[in-house]
Amino acid sequence: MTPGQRRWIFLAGMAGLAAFYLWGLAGLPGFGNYPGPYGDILNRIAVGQTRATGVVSAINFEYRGFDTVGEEFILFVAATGVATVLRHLRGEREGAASDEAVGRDLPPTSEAVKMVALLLTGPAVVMGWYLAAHAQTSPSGGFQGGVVLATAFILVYLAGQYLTFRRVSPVDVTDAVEALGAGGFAAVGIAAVAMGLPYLTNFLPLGTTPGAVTSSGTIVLISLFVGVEVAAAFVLIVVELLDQTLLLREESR
Amino acid sequence: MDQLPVLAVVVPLLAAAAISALSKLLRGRRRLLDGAAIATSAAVTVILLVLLSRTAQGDVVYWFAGFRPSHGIAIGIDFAAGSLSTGLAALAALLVTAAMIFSWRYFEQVATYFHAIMLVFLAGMAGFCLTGDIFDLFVWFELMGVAAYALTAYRPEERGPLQGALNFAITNSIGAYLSLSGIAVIYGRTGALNMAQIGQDIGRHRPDGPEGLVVVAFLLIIAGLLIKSAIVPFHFWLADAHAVAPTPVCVLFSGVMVELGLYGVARVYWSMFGQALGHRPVITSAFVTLGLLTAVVGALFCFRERHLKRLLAFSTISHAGMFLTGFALLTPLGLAGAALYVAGHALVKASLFLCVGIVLHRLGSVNETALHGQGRRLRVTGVVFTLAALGLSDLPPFATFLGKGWIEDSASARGLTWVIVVVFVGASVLIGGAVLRVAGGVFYGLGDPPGEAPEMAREASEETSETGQGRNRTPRSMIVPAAVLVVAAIGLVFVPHLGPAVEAGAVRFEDQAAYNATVLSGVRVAHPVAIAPAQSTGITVADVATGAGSTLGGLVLAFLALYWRRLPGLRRGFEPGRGLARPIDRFQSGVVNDYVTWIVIGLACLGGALAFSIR
Amino acid sequence: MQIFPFVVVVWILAVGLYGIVTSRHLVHLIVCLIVVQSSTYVLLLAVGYKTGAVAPYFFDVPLHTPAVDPVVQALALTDVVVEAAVSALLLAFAIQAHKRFGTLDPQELAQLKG
Amino acid sequence: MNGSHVVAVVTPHEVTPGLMDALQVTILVLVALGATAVVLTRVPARQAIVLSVYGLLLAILFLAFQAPDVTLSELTVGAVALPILLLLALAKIRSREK
Repeated sequence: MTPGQRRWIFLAGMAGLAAFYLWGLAGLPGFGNYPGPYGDILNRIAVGQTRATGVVSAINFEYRGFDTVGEEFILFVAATGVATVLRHLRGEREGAASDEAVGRDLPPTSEAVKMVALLLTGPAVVMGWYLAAHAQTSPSGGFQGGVVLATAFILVYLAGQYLTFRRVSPVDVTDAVEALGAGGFAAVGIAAVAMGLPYLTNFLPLGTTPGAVTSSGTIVLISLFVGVEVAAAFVLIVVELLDQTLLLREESR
Repeated sequence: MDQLPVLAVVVPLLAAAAISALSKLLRGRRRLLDGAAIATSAAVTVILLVLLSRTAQGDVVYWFAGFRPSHGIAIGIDFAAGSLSTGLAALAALLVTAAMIFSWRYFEQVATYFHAIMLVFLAGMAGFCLTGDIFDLFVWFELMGVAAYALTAYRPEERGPLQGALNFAITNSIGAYLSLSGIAVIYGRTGALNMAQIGQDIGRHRPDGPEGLVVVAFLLIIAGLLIKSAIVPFHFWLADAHAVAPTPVCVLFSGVMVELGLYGVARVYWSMFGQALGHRPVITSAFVTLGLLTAVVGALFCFRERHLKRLLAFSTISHAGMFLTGFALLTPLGLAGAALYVAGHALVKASLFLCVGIVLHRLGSVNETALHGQGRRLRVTGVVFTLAALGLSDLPPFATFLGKGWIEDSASARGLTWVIVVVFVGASVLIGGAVLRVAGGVFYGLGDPPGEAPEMAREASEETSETGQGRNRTPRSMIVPAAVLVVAAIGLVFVPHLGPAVEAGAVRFEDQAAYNATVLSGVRVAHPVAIAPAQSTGITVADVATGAGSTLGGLVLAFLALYWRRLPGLRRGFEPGRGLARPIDRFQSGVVNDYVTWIVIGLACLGGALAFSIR
Repeated sequence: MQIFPFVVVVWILAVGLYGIVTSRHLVHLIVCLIVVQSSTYVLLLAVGYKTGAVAPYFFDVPLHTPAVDPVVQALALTDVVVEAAVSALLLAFAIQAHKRFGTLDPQELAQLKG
Repeated sequence: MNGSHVVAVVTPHEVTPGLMDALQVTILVLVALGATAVVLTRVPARQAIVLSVYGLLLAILFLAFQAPDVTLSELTVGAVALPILLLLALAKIRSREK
């Protein structure tokens, strides 16, 4: 197909598909009229059952926790895939001498950027950890916390502290940490199986006050593992994308 | 409490994480981790087989974190392991084990990542088979998909095209998002994610037929599954992905991943939409049409192909069409036939791919023309390949002939016997002709090298060995799995009480009321009700005749293809199948934009057909 | 207002697919895939919305306050992670394809295949 | 930065339903336009920035849909992490084009 033909064939098909899709959507109860029952029931019982005040986290880490196990491994396998694809690429490049000049003309990071980035690192770490540890109370959780935590590492890079970055996140350790984060979550579930309970049963004491930091049993634990996994996966992906540039910058110093 | 269903998914996940975490620590002892991965996958096979033996009396239902449904409303996620779903998961685990044993000597410098990703892939497939929750199904579907994309691009010494992996990932991701849209639509209507609960909700009798919303949700959800199962016109990615993926991975793509997509269609239909859509004749006619079209297109492309991996990939497309036809008959015997056919096909197709892997390992090529007569040294491989090729052309007593025979027998219930028999035999003759031509030409040097299609030659010669060059002997870890799988494909037919057991599983799979009761109320239904009268699962003369006839036709066709130029009185310039070159280039363009356009067109047509005939 | 959010959902899907079909650059195509996926978030959250209800957090509002559906939000969260993972993997493929062939145009890549 | 404060800002007790409707419609229109803009921006580096804005619009929409959790992850992923990944990938590609 030529691009022109393709465009018109697509538009014809898409018009049909869109009409079909809208015909189906018109059968919904209408915006603003969620019919229930699933969400309404959970809104009613979740706080009492899990002592978590954030129902979304209770669902992600407890009622539908098994979805989250799968989701963590999606991230795990994607990060592993990125690493294999790009590391292989790098292996090939090491022999190619002509490519070496590529990174030399990268502009050096300005002092101001370094300063701001360094100043932001601390808050980013604190906030990432806070978000991961407060899944049960507020709209947060391991996922968002993990991403914020990962940005802390990226900020270190922005600050030009490449050597620190290497020390903070050697790729090998990140690999292992990522695996531990994903595996740790699955293992928390297995612990319940070892006790003869169904997988992912919340076997830790729930505490008495809804919304307290130590409440909600395994929810916090799982959220922290998710945070670790997500942070490590993101750092891994970014490091793999950056690594070539970083190596070259180091050489040119 | 039966913990087996969850172990089948969590054990490979934990093993993958552990292997990945330990890989740097045990850098020097790679074999330890390889062995651990193979052991894990073998253990999962055993777990699933034990679970399979427990499903005869009804689905084994498992509620995560113990959140059982109350008053028919599920608040947690469940696994509902039935005979067919567990059997398919066990088949996946078996093939993963075989592929990993094969790759023991196959990759020279394989990192442990390969095994970690394979184990995650296995977990995704097992979770997809066992789950009873529609969103959970999507999660495992995506996990399976992402692992498959990563495996496709995994190729240490690859120099060939990479866009096969990109086309695969892009088309399948679009499919997954369409499925998710469908899930959101049906959730917005029912407020439920458990498949049994949704089925019960939308299945309540409505005098004026199903709502439009139900039809739309059904089509959107199966869109992703149809793309995964490579049904025409959503099939383009498959051959591209097979051409790039490492051979052990192709075993899984062709052997189970495509079939899992079809299993998903059947699962979604029989546990959610069956009652609501009322098993209308239009469902049968629409999906039988798609299935037969796919069978014909796949077989024609297969016969034309010279690139061995793509050739086998097109045969998979053709078979996927036949499996879809079996499901679309909406009879117990049709589904049972499709299930047995899937099992038999997976075993012989896996064996064929492993043999192609050996050829690539020893001879460094997958181009049929270049390989002509080169395989004579590979005597054992030649025998295994020929046996598997005969199995693929449905020779009795390979399990394939019986599975196909059941589907054909069952077609009488819908008055489609002739159409289906003709197309099935035709497709099998073409596929058998193609693989037997390869067997005769490559391994025994019969006839002349097939005519060269220049563009294919270029492509196939780019395919370099995934392993070191110039191997002098075939490692036992490569040929033994291939031989075992082929023997298993014969042995399957002789399993005692196989027919009644598979049909009972199919009856149970198709009894939506019993499924609902088992999942939502924990009731074990001893005697599920068959949707259509049960038919005999015995081996009839007709089954044997069509099976043997297909093989005979395939042999004749292979002979013609090999000796075409030596036959007197024929037009010299004419090559069989040459007329297909242009349509292949036109449609199988390798341009992902085209593929997505076809997806949209296909969905619009299918949607229009369903909308106008159901409402 | 009853159907308008769903019209937007279909629009986003259609625009995203249009972008994919007409794309001449793989990175652009991957971004269009992200747009296609974003239609699923909007759809999910739209079907779970209840007029006049609060977010499903009972930290500072009393229990039994009408709240919107938390389930779709949990699903959308999962969806966001999937998006990030798939996009990262696709970008890695694109980088490798560019390294091999020096182009990111799907049509040129297909021609290289032969 | 306790998230529950974020919730309080848009609880319907403080916003009249009509205003809420108007707010949602406005943002929906902006999101639709944003999606179109992302697709029609054919220069990838510029597109990464437009995608970031689109992520921001989606985040606001999710807030108006009473989904603070999703807002937060859309902000971190859609508006920040993904555009960064895109720019990194483009940098890597461009470094090779030179």
